[in-house]
Amino acid sequence: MSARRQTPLAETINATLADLLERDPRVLLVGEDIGRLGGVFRVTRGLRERFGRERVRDSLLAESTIVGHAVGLALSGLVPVCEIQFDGFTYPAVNQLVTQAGRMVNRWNGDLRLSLVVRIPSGGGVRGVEHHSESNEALFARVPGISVAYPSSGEDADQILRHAVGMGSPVVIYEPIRLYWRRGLPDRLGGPAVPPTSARIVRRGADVTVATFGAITNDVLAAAQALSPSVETEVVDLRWLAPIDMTTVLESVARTGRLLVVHEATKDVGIGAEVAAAVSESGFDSLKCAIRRLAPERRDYPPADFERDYQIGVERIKEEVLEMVK
Amino acid sequence: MSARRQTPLAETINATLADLLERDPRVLLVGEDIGRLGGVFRVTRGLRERFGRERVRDSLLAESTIVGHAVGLALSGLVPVCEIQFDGFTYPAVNQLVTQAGRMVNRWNGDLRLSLVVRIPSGGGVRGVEHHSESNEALFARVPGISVAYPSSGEDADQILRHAVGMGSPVVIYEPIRLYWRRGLPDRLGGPAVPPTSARIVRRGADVTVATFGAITNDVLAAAQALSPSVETEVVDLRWLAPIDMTTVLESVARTGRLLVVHEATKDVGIGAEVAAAVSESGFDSLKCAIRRLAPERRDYPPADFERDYQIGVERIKEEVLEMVK
Amino acid sequence: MQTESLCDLDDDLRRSILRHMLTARGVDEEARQLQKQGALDLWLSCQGQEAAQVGSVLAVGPDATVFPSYREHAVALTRGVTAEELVAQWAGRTFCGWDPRDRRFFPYTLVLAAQTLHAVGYSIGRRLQGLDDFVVVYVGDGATSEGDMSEAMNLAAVESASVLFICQNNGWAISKPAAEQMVTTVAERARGFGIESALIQGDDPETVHRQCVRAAEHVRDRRSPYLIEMRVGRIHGHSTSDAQEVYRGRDDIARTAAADPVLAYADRLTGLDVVDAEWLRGVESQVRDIRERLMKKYAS
Amino acid sequence: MQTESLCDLDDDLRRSILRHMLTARGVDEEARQLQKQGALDLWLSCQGQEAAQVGSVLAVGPDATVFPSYREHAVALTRGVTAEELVAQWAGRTFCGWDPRDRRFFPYTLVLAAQTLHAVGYSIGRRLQGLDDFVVVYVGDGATSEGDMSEAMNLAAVESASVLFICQNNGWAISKPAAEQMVTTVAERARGFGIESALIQGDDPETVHRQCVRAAEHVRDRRSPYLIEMRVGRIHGHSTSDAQEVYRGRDDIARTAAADPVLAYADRLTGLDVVDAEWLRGVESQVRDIRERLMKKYAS
Ligand SMILES: Cc1ncc(C[n+]2csc(CCOP(=O)(O)OP(=O)(O)O)c2C)c(N)n1
Ligand SMILES: Cc1ncc(C[n+]2csc(CCOP(=O)(O)OP(=O)(O)O)c2C)c(N)n1
Ligand SMILES: [Mg+2]
Ligand SMILES: [Mg+2]
Repeated sequence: MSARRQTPLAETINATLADLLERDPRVLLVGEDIGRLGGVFRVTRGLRERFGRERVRDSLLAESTIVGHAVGLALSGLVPVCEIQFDGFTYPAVNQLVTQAGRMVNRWNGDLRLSLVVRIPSGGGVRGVEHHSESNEALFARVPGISVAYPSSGEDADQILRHAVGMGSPVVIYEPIRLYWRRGLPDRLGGPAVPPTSARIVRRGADVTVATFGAITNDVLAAAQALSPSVETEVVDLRWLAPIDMTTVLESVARTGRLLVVHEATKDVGIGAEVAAAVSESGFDSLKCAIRRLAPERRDYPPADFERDYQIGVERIKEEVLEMVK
Repeated sequence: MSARRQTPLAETINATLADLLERDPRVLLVGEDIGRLGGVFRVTRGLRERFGRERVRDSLLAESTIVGHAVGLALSGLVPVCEIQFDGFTYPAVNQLVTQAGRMVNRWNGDLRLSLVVRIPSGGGVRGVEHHSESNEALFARVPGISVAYPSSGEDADQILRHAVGMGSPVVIYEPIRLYWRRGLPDRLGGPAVPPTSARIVRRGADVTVATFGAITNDVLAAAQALSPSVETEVVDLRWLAPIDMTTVLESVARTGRLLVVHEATKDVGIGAEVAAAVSESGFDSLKCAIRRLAPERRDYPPADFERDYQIGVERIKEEVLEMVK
Repeated sequence: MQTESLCDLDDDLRRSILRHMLTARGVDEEARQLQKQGALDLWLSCQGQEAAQVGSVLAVGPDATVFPSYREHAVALTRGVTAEELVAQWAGRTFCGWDPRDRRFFPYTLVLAAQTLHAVGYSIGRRLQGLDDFVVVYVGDGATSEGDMSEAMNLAAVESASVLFICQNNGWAISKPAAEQMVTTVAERARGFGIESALIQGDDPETVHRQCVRAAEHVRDRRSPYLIEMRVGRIHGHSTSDAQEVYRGRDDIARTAAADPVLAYADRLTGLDVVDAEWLRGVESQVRDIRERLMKKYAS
Repeated sequence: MQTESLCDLDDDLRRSILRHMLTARGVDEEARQLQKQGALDLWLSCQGQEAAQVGSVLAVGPDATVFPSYREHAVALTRGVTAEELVAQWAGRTFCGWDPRDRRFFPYTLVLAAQTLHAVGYSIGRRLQGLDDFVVVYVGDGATSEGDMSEAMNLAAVESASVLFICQNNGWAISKPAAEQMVTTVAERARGFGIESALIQGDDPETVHRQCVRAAEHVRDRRSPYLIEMRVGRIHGHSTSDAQEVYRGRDDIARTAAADPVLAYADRLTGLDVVDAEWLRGVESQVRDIRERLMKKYAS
């Protein structure tokens, strides 16, 4: 596995947020402990000192308040970038996100720009206690008025954040916790995605397409590298989960004839279901074999001692790919 | 279209609830306006008079309270059957449902029965105002600790409710609003499903399998009837959306070789995605053509004047089936 | 509970208040008719709450941005939303029939209490931008049980946001009496969060106006929130789909109808010679025109 | 703020309180050690809150069902949860290491304030079944901002549920000072909902005990809720992942450490001759045994 010395994801996001605050006086950050402390993951550290407590706001301890009052901030013309402390604590904000933020532009008959970003640290693999290892991206992906992104690298996070603040409608961005401070991730193909809302082919290969996103993308890349050259895997990092760039996926499957979807959230009614369904509808004729999904079965994220059984590792990805080309 | 004079869905549910209250002193009903008023759809009418205000409880106007305190009621050994007034007002209760009710048994290391049912009137087609025509069943279907059902007939609602109160883990039951008081629905095949958690084949046919659920099941049956005998459609009413009885679906697809999934909620990351994905994984070899999903595209449920464009009607179902057998 | 004697409103203002109340009543009546004829899908009547609504919105002035709940028809009309714009939503044509920015009257929010947090956020956002940050948010008695309402009060208190909360306590949340929704008052609850408050009768528009002027001054001068709870009557059912006879005593319904604030105020101003029969006929004819336009647009 | 002079606790009870406090302190110290060594993933220290926790749980008696938040380690241990059972969760072995029914001490709830609604529902459910309905629920200062806490207070007030709310206000929600989380007190807020309440210092276990006995009597006799807010100190960071030096003044940290309630109470009882060096050595040795068993189970 090749590995450059990269800037860790958290640092990139920190720099991007700083730049956004610097360039646009309308941007402000809101979240629990993001100011004084710099966030529980230190993603926002130093920003309060630099931009002041009015723009880097330590919110009340209430997620409905965070998103609900951010809707008001956005209505007033500002561009709030909220942080939910952990994916598992998103639920108190669901009502404000789904029935309010996500519907506001429509409620205003389209005559409104509601620029509102919600950043959510997500995913497991770091021995978190209950609720601290969740992946609930599918929850919002099904909501029409909300765009959902899940970058897996600093470069992508930077591009997606910059795009999100200018979309004029709410965007939820999931950030993989276990990549925040990790260095030495596998190399990726190519530069930033064009357009910014598209998926990205991070590895070329002729035999199988693996669609994935988030931290696990690196495991998929590692598996692909290990299988090469006997099996050449094409890896699509979806990056955006709502709407999904199915064009890139379908083009890839048209070339390879095989599709595996891998993700960290449980399988049922997840993003993998959507990708598999869409390919089974529109890419059926190019399929050489059954589509597969590799994701945890329907059960709660377990206590840390059992998370290895729950998490999809490099080995299982390799096995699954090998099964498909057999 | 044949039509018997049936008992309307709302009356059946009312009778079932009465019987449950009658037989089991632990059962109690909780919800906004369900007592004095008998519910905004009159589903619970007469029950407060009969069983008293302690057992048919007009709750506070707060959905998190309804579900949150029902968790406590269930912990104390009671069997609360909650009502959320409309699907669109479920969101304030999502935190208590997903992070609490759905995880409690696991948190108690399995040493707990948490019998808790949440009934949610759902779906459109009745010229509802904003938020009153939603279908958010996919939201809970992805949550491991929560079972989700969506009966489309009185007989099924009765069977499902009786089963749900005894499951010892939380169940969300969606009830199709527009069927509450409708009579003269298309005939169905066979009797109650065995086991109670299974899907039900409500029409036999050799050419195409249509998997569906909820009010739209009747439209699918109407379409199937209209297409017969030139095309014979097998109709699977899923009834349970989490977990889904894929065995019944796969067996049907094994016979017909074709799958169409139809539902009322928007298509993206919906139940149709799960069914399509599962068949594209496990039923690939029996497929004669691409799977199709027929469901509204990614957009908010519109104002009433536009709901006809949004809703999937009998005509579109017929067209879709015809496309598949072409 | 605070009430005061009539003293400080000039007659032009009084006539204006009555005219807006009569207009709202007329539009509400017409909307109920239209609903009966099937031209509207639903209507939530504001009858009985006109004094509270007209008195409060005139008191806060045209610059305050208003975040309504969904029953503030008299507020809307007073702010210049036309009757046609107002009912468009209930005819299933749109989610909001008027220009929210233009009227500084934001869209109705049907998910209870959600707008309270928007209102506080909006005020904070305006203040951060150095703009006028005075905001008014309406909420019902039942909606105050939702967590969002408490969160909004706490946020407003902590941020010292320039928000005037107006709770119209009409005694009912559909079929649930306010007395079973809470054991104190919303006004007391506000003080628990550190928000000054008043509980007043909402049936006399002048009392309402006076109290709201004072409350608005408090908010503007101290740049801190205030809550006014107004006791009002709900003359009709919760909505046109609701048969309140099922759960509400005949006497209570009759008493509420008899205490009609619109009739009472018309009588009062007539008795005081502030208006006369001719003036009333003039307003009546204006209202008739409005109703006719409304009917023409929707009944066809 | 109410405090009282020492008068009514007998010496056995005092020694019992001190023993539980010392035990909790020892287990907490050991857990911190284990976390440093990598045997635990995380630990949320309760140091500084032992007086509040031991005093309150002894006051309410063994029959009251307790719904904790996640920092009530001293409550847990006093209720008979073993040290090994207590830390199992933080070692990633389970979501709850003890038998919740057996100890009438329910699992920790990590989603803030969610347990407040469970507690009220549980009490209502017990009452409906004619069973003892006295319930105690613990919540932190920060968690009171969540809508669920307000909803639970309103529900408890409306249902007159037999729930004793105990808010341990340790001045911080991770890095957010309580003074920026609210402008009043939780006790005042409770009264706004119609719940009687008291604000007390939580550093003296006898004051805590006395107030909680009284509060429990109120709940049991009147069958209505009560809220006690206790001011306590948080000696360490929010958790072992938290470096409180980043956001908290040195002086404040030092002052809190100096006001250690465990040391203070040990000194006091020594000064009063309620305990002596031998007694203290006895407890020390018991605590050492507990720590050793804990270490053996987890460090291996
Ligand atoms: C979150 C939510 N839950 C339930 C409803 C259904 N509902 C609409 S109005 C209403 C009663 C509201 O009562 P109140 O706040 O007193 O206002 P009023 O209608 O009396 O003006 C209910 C339960 C809703 N709109 N939103
Ligand atoms: C709903 C929710 N949001 C955020 C968090 C993350 N979180 C855990 S503890 C904490 C601070 C809690 O402060 P407080 O209630 O005062 O309790 P303390 O930790 O001081 O005992 C936060 C923000 C959470 N656990 N749940
Ligand atoms: Mg009301
Ligand atoms: Mg605290």
